[in-house]
Amino acid sequence: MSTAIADVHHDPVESNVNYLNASYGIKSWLFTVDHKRIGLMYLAVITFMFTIGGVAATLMRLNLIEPQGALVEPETYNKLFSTHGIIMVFFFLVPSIPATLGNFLIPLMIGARDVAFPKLNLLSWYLFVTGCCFAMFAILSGGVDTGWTFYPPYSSLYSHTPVVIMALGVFIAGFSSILTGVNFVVTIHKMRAPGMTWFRLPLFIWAMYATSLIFILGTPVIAITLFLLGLERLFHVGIFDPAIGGDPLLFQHMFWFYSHPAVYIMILPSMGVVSELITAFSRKKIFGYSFIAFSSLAIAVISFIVWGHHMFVTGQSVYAGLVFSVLSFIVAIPSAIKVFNWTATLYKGSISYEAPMLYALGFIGLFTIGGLTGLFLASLATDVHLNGTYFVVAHFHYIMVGGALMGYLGGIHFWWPKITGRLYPDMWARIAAAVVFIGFNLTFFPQFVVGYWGMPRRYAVYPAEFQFLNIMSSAGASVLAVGYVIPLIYLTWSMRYGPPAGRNPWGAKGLEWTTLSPPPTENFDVPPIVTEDAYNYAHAEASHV
Amino acid sequence: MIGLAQIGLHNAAAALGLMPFAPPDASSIAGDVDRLYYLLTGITVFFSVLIFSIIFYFMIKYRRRSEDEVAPETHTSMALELTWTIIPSLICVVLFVWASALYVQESRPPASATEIFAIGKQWMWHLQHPEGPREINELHVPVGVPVKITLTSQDVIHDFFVPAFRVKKDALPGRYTSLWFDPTEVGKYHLFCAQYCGTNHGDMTGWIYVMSPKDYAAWLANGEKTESMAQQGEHLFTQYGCIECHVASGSGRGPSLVGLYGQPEKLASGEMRVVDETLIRQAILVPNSVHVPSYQPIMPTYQGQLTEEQILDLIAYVKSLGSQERNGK
Amino acid sequence: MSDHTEQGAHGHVVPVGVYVAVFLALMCLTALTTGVAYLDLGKWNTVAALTIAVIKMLLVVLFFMHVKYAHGLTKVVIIAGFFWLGIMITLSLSDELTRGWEMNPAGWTSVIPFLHHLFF
Amino acid sequence: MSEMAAHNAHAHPPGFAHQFEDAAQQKEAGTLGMWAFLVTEILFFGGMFTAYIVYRSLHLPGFIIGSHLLLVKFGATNTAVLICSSLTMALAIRSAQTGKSKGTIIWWLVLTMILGAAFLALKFTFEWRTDYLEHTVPGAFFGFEYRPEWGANAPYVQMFMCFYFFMTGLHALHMVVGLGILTVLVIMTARGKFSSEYYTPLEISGLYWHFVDIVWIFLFPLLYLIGGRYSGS
Repeated sequence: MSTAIADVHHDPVESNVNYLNASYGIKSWLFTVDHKRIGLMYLAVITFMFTIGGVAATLMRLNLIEPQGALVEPETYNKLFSTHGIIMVFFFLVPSIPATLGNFLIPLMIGARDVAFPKLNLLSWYLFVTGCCFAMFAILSGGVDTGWTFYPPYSSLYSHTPVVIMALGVFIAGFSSILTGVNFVVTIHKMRAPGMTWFRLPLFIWAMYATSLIFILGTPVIAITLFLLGLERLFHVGIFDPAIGGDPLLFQHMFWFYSHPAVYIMILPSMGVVSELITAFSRKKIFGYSFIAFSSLAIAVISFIVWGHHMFVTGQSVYAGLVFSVLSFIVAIPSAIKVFNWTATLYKGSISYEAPMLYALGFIGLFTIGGLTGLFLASLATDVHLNGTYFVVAHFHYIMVGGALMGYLGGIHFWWPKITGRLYPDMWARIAAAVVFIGFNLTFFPQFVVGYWGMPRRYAVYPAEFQFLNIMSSAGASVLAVGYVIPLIYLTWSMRYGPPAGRNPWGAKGLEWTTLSPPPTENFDVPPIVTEDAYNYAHAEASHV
Repeated sequence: MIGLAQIGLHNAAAALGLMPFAPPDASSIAGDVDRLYYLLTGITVFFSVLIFSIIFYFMIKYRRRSEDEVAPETHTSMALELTWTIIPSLICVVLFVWASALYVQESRPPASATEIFAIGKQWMWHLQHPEGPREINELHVPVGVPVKITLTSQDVIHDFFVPAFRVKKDALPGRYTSLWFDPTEVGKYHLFCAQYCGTNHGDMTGWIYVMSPKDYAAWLANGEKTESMAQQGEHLFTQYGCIECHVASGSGRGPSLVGLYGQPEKLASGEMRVVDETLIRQAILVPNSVHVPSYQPIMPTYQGQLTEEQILDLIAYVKSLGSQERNGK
Repeated sequence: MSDHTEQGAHGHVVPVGVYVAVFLALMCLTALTTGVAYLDLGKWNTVAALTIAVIKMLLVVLFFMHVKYAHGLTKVVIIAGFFWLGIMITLSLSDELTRGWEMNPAGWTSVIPFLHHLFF
Repeated sequence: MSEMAAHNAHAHPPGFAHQFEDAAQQKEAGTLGMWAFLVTEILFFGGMFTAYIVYRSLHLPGFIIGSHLLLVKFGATNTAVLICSSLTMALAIRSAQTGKSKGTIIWWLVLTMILGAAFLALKFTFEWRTDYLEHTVPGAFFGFEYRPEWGANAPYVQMFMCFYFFMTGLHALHMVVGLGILTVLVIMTARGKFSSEYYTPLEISGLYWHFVDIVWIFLFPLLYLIGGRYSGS
């Protein structure tokens, strides 16, 4: 199959100067202000962090094969799930699509030479790397055992692990997010090419815009919250300490004010990617463009007023519980609108099934399940039973792995030829997509069931009757791990040995496909002027190379 | 390894053959929660199957047949958009109303409920019956009698979770929270800590024994003879000198506590507060923050002098004074 | 490229007189807010202090920070910032101030004294 | 590549960055960027304000005692000093806008720095030092002492002092950063980087400086005044 694509979309080499070979040497990367290079540098760092988080997850699943713990002591298990959570949330999922694909694609998609503040962009990367260094230092010096939620008073008074260092790492990485958000918002507002009006923007850009709003409005709050937590831990002053009048629930309010919207930082970009993939591989204009665009903004806004549904059983007042429950139901609507519109886009399309499309269809399926199981947790009475159990774990993994990560992998596969100028073996990619889909469901579907049975999360040991489902889950995780390793191999292989991709191997619309692969440093040979709407597949077939 | 395999097989059999879809239903609300859960499951299955089938159908019907194929122009339909906005919204309204009604019911214990106190500490549950018996990681209750559990924690946040009763509530340091259940089936049920609380969080488990009234009476009789919580509270009330100021007639330097529990009081700060467990606790530990205008703010703090158990005993005593008065009327 | 304003690279030049007037107003308001704090106004002390602070902020934002002369986008950005802060404060307080409602035996009837306390 | 060369060949004012089409776009981008950043600052400080408001509503008596430990004369003086510095900052930008000489711009900038430094000096050497000597700096390491007259409110007085130090400390940190930015601006001005055509760095640094002023405009009443300072309050 891979050769088939290469044959069909063969492209003569038009120019051999591009952003990758414009200059050489480590310095030319470390001091670059080119958004494309910075995107690749992010890709390298988050792939490394993903590996760390993945290893922690593997060890956890291995330990849970036996009710009494097959591998490690409870103390170590607690550090493993904390490491997994902190690394995957703050150092992988949050920066995943925005910092890599967002950085690479936003200027290309809107027809700009670069982001608005290239030096700030580089500074963001350095901040992120500094944050990663602190996190790695905390892990190497023993690891923290607070969970990724850092709830006091455990994290502030009782944990004997380097909580402050880890919190500092998250704090610094947060500033990377903030600056990236500022950069993207200004870029999207001010750097669009002539004719690129708001309603001609690809939906990926709308999604990135909504994501950037959450970066700007939410991230400072987690920063100040962790700052206060750190001060409490260092100086023993009572901000959240109940012994001297502090309220540990206030920490939870402030924590979730960011961390619930953060879920949408992870899923919105994937939704944007899926909009691009569905249209490209069904050669069809998106169904309900403005509904998808505005639902992204609606999600960004509503995501800030639903956080209390994490706290229905924590001693939050009944009244606040009711308010947050009704608001949480509201956020389900724009997500539903998106799913229906993507499905409707397929109608009468010309659908082909290259690997990115498989990821996109997998995304829709898994996100649908993830979203619908969210209703169980927005409903007060069922949440009381399910809160803090494996049902919650399964639900958010369906959103964050089944959703966010599938979108990320789909996006990486879709734009890989643009990023590297090379094609990867498509058959392998399809196999990997199938393995990921199957492995994922095997891992996390049993967790819904074991959750309703009442197995609490974060248990290093558990009653024996839950073992069967835990073994299923662990077995699925090993399949899933294989699914992640395969792309790592063939994508790396393709960088050197893959056939040249040409400008537009998929026959996709969008400004990024009109330039060279890989693009030149200044992105476009001729500054683009936009004269048509996004996804104009029904017309101007001639542009298909 | 063979043993492991045996356990695995045993559990596989249990899971496939014997284990039902849900944990046992052992409280008055468990069935209601399950019905809502099954409705939600139904909605999830319906929409997932709908979306999956449509996608599969389109995938096959509209697969690309030639490389030059051009798909027709997309026409967005406002009618469709409105349909799939309004129908999910209506479903959400129904779910919200149903789930919230049940939740409000869950959050209001019946007046007849027996009150049991639970203190979470790393990594065990300390449970206290009003009649006096104390238990560790076990709770014996009679079937058919509503039980209100008042929760607090001595250190970090814990969570009292009984899957068979479908109830759960965090136990917070420095505050009282509560949950209630009406056990309907005799049996032995899991008690879990469901809020991560440190190293041995996974071991912070216990059992709830729901007994027939006869068995429960026998269990109570067999136990060590202890004074009730209110009686122990009364001793503390004398021992710590509370009684010197809080004279029952109201003529002391502090207000009388008779009949106080459950009544609204206007504090010196102008705030209206109903006298509940949290307020009594605050009055013992941080007296000036809740002092009433007609008395001088001279009461010293008892922070650090009383254990959580002793504070609960004192609260039980103050509550018993409240009920004496009501009974008197 | 889009969204260019009519004023181009040259910002609006505010007359020195306006700056000085704003400066004097700010100084007077500082004196006022300090003075008012020494009068016993009950709950109105808080209201007065915060009202004066908001007026001072508006003066700085509109004149010193040139928002009066900026185009709509800047205003939307600023309003969004304060709106989101409002969300955080309001919804946090919606929990913190209503905790008593569930625990006390009087149940939800305590809404009435609560509202009374809030407004009077 | 040829387009890139052509683009660079255009005559652009000093300070022009390659990714923009023209100076107007660059200026708008810079201003919008700074405003977006200030929104993050609103929410950064806002987290603390939220915590302060929540705890103040829960522990009013302790917070009022704590508020009375602060000296209004310092707070009020510092408010006045900061307002003066905002005026001088605005005038510095105006000098650049209207094409005044380098010397004039530098004069206003240096005046702003002096006022900013005066604020910090007053804060550190008078207020915080007094607090330290009177044992009202919270935390085990600084010898915070409970006073008998606070009675059971003592923990909440300490909590108030925590907020006082965290909030004013974070504000002071922003002032220090502001002084650093002003130093850079003075150097840039001296090197002749700014003109009536190009003064965006001055403009957006001004926005930052005024924002820090606004934070103090709220901190002053919230910390020093809000419980009322009359006797018996």
